[in-house]
Amino acid sequence: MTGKVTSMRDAVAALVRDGDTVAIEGFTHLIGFSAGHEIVRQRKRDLVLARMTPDVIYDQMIAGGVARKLIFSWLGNPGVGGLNAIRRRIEPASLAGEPPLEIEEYSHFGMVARYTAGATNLPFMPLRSYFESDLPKANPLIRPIKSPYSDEVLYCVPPLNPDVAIIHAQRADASGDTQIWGLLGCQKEAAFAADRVIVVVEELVDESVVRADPNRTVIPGLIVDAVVVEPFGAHPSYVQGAYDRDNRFYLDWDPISRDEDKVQAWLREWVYDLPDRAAYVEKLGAERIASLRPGPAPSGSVDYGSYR
Amino acid sequence: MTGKVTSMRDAVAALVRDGDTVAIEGFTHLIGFSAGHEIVRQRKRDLVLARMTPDVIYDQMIAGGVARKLIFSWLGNPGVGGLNAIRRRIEPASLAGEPPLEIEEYSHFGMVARYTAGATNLPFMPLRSYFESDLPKANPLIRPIKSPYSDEVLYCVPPLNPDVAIIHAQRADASGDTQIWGLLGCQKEAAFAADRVIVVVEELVDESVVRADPNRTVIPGLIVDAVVVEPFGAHPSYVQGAYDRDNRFYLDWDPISRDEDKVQAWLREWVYDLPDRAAYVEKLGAERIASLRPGPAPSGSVDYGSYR
Amino acid sequence: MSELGFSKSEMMIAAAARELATARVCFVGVGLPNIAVNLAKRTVAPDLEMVYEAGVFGARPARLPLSIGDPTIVTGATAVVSMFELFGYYLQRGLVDVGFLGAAQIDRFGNINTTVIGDYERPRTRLPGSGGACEIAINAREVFVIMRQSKRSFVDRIDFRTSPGNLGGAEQSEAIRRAGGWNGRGPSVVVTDLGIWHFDDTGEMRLDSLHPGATLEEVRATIAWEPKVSADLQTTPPPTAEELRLVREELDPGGIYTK
Amino acid sequence: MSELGFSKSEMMIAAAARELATARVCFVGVGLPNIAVNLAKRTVAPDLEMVYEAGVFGARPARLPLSIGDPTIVTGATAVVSMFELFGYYLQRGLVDVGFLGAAQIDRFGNINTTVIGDYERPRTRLPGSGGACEIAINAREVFVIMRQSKRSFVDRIDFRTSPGNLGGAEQSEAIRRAGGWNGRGPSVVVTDLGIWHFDDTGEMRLDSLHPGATLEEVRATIAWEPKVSADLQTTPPPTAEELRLVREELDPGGIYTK
Repeated sequence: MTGKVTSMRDAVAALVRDGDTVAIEGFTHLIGFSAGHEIVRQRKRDLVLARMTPDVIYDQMIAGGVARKLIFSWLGNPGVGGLNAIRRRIEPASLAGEPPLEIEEYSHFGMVARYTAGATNLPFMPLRSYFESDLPKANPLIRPIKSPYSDEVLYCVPPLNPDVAIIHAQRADASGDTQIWGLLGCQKEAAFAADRVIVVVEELVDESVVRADPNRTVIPGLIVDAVVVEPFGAHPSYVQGAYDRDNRFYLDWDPISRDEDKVQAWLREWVYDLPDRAAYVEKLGAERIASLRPGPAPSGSVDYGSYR
Repeated sequence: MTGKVTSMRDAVAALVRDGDTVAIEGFTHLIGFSAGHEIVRQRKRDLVLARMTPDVIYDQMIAGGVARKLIFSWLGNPGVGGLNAIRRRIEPASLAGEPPLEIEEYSHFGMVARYTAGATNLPFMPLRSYFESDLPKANPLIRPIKSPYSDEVLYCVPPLNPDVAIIHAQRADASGDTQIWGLLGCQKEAAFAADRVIVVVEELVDESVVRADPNRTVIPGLIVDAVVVEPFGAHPSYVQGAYDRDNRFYLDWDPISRDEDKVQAWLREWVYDLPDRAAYVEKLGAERIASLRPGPAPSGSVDYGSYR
Repeated sequence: MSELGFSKSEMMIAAAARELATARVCFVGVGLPNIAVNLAKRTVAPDLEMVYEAGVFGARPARLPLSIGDPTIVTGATAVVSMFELFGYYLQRGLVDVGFLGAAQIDRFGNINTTVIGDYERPRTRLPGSGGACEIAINAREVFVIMRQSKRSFVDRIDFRTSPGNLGGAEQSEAIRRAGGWNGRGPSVVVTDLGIWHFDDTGEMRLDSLHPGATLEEVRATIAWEPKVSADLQTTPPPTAEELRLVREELDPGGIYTK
Repeated sequence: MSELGFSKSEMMIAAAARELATARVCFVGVGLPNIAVNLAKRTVAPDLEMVYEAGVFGARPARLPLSIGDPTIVTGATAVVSMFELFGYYLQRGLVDVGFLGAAQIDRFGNINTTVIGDYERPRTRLPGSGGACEIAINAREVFVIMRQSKRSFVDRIDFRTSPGNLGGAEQSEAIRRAGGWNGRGPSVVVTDLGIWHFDDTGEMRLDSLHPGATLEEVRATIAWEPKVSADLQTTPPPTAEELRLVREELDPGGIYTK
């Protein structure tokens, strides 16, 4: 059962290239922190980072200097405040002569529609948003389109086809057939839109586990290039059924992120000076991890029937 | 646990009106035969019947005189041959002076795209099909559309918003929260596109069963008007995990359907002269039904976690 | 905490929750809307269906969700779907009665800015941006806003229109919304730390209720234009003991929203 | 059954299955394609991923599916998805190597009719229509066709172009496919009850192999134009004992496809 299974180090080294457009998706749930840290650790450069909600992971990556551009729809530390390392790269008052981070901004549905256009190989996707908003002025890629059936005009967005999509999930088999439950965000769309896909999972399972419940499969191995097995790789975000969001981490990040020196010290301590996710989890400590375990809530089993 | 639960007779009487556009969807799986028969039994008239694959159920309904028009993408008795009752209403040689059945024809993806446009309240949905095909000539609602990002021209289809969608499913709770596994077809899209929704289920379950696995929910009670509990309501089609396709029925239909008198005799025996689905199932016989039971193939259970 | 036995934020949250008494399906925004809607679900609107943009319909959170993507909104929910479906099949299809939003800046017509303070290209303060707010403002049948008043937030002219409200007034807004086939009729209430504002026939917000302890002077001092005040100005009933218990013990024991 | 120990249909199915030896992802059409692809999966292409338009990727049917939506294609599959995703994310995205189709009429350039015989408005025979064939012909990387030869099916001019093949010839087809951004290069093989046809540089089909027992006279008698025949015409190797066993015992014990 080796198949596409590899280490995070090898997956990122082989599949993420300087200058790539990289989408680490997962809407509050299943955020690929361990992959983001490995990209920082390998000092990738000039990436275009796409993500609906950049979250703390992109604050850390952009502080780590990997990105030249950000494509997004909501820029915040959810429930806490701003993403201060990113803001320092956008607000002229704090730029100190450095070139600003280039940004390309949508609404949530706009980003989802971009991935959906990418996944379905369409040159545009129409949506009922942006009317009378200043967003189309700020982003000329948001364009009007007229219906061929009436005089109605709505807006559309172009496809987003990342070079690499990185998706964290509960489980996959060695071929990369991947299952997710709980919030699905836009991971399926991002993965199908991408040229290369890295799947990071809490658990590697036999293909019989996946094939016992094919409606649960979100990403087929067909489009997966590497499977990385890294339990707790989504910390401090969460994995439905496995661990809770580590809210203390999000709160702690706020004062750290307000001070560039503290951010760089944090990156040294938790990224550069650690070899991999296993070391991060060990450093985090068993007690902290145990505190994030939820109680059980089983889905129950359904019967697909054997037809011979 | 009454909620929206009602009989098929009351559901069809209240929610299906003469002249309505009715979509009974379910791609080979979960075909709403019992609903179709009740529509024939109540002698509804002038319906516009929409369905990707009209199948034997629409052959029967159109023979029953309920429809003036058919919207579809594949017209056949799958694995057997043609739909002869419908063909007699289309081919001039067999019309005998009667007005032909009006038809509006797409490809599969075109029909799916129509429902998707309807479900998302979009005035059109673009797709990469119909290039160099005669279908756009046969159906002027299939129209070219130019991308706002290049000179590329593709095709699009308009939304399909049925007055009523009828969906057969494995289970629902009394509010109409409905779960399906196995083939999903375009039922979710058809239901969200419709103004009124009737859900027919093999099993009525407590809402706790649905809420234990929210990723399995295909249709929320929010859009459901009536829940009808009719085990074996999809016979002779099948329900994943519950019963197999009754292939003998599909084969037997072919010679019946070639003779209008035989078709009308069949409708009398199996539809008009029976009060409801329970009587149909009884008439079918326990032995035939037992022969369609599959062996077990459990999905297994996943853990959503309890977060308090 | 004031002498009244409750804080301004507690009053604001309770008043906002009560506005949802007749709503059926509510799209829950991040921050203050989240706690207000969860309070409504536990008080005036037990049958309220909560929609979270993360992809949840019919959430039954066992605790206050820490963010709008908390695992507690998934466990026990009616349905969990992709965000394409949530925004397409639920919001854009017109199934959402109320979109509940926060804002950094609002103008008298309820137009909202959550994008930047200052110029877009060279912002003084970069805010989170739209998230789902732009499409919620257009597609929810009506929009509720909850935010604290200040001269920096209740402004004569917002720096960036992230989400349309009543545009330049009711007449223009109604014409554009009708012609464009929008699902939404626009904003209907703004609940602040000082009072409750509804929108009058001209599409401008009007103070209809003043919270206990708040004064018209305070209202005028925290708003950049001369506000309309109802001839029949009410006093908001103070938070009930049960509302306060729920906020303090169940929904926000850490006092994050109510400090 | 002929004196050869196998029927024309068995030879056709075995020959079609062998064409899939190097394919990775195959979109399985209704009817003859279904049995041919399932035979390939059990013989020359065990790693073949079968895609069914009903919404299945990576099917592992335990029996020959009775239709392309049989429950046996679901149980044990890799993934079951909505038809929007199947057609959008798999086919239109360009992930399907081979689309395997049947046809009622075909012309020398591989254009296909499955809609009507006669005039569309007043058809002599109403056929099933496109189903997914139109988009498969456009979006699958290449298209395989399996059908029996007759003067009524191999026609000079098809009555309705349901699914585009090489249009008016290779040059035109390549130009239009490139300009339109089609995923597909068009048809590459037609397997019949008499032989195997590939498409030459002009985009016209050419007989490259004749099945055992079939003659060129038979071929010419069942085709409406003067066919191109390879200078290096082969004889198709007969079905192996294992192919015949699989077809007769596992895939079509009722002889529905092979009668």
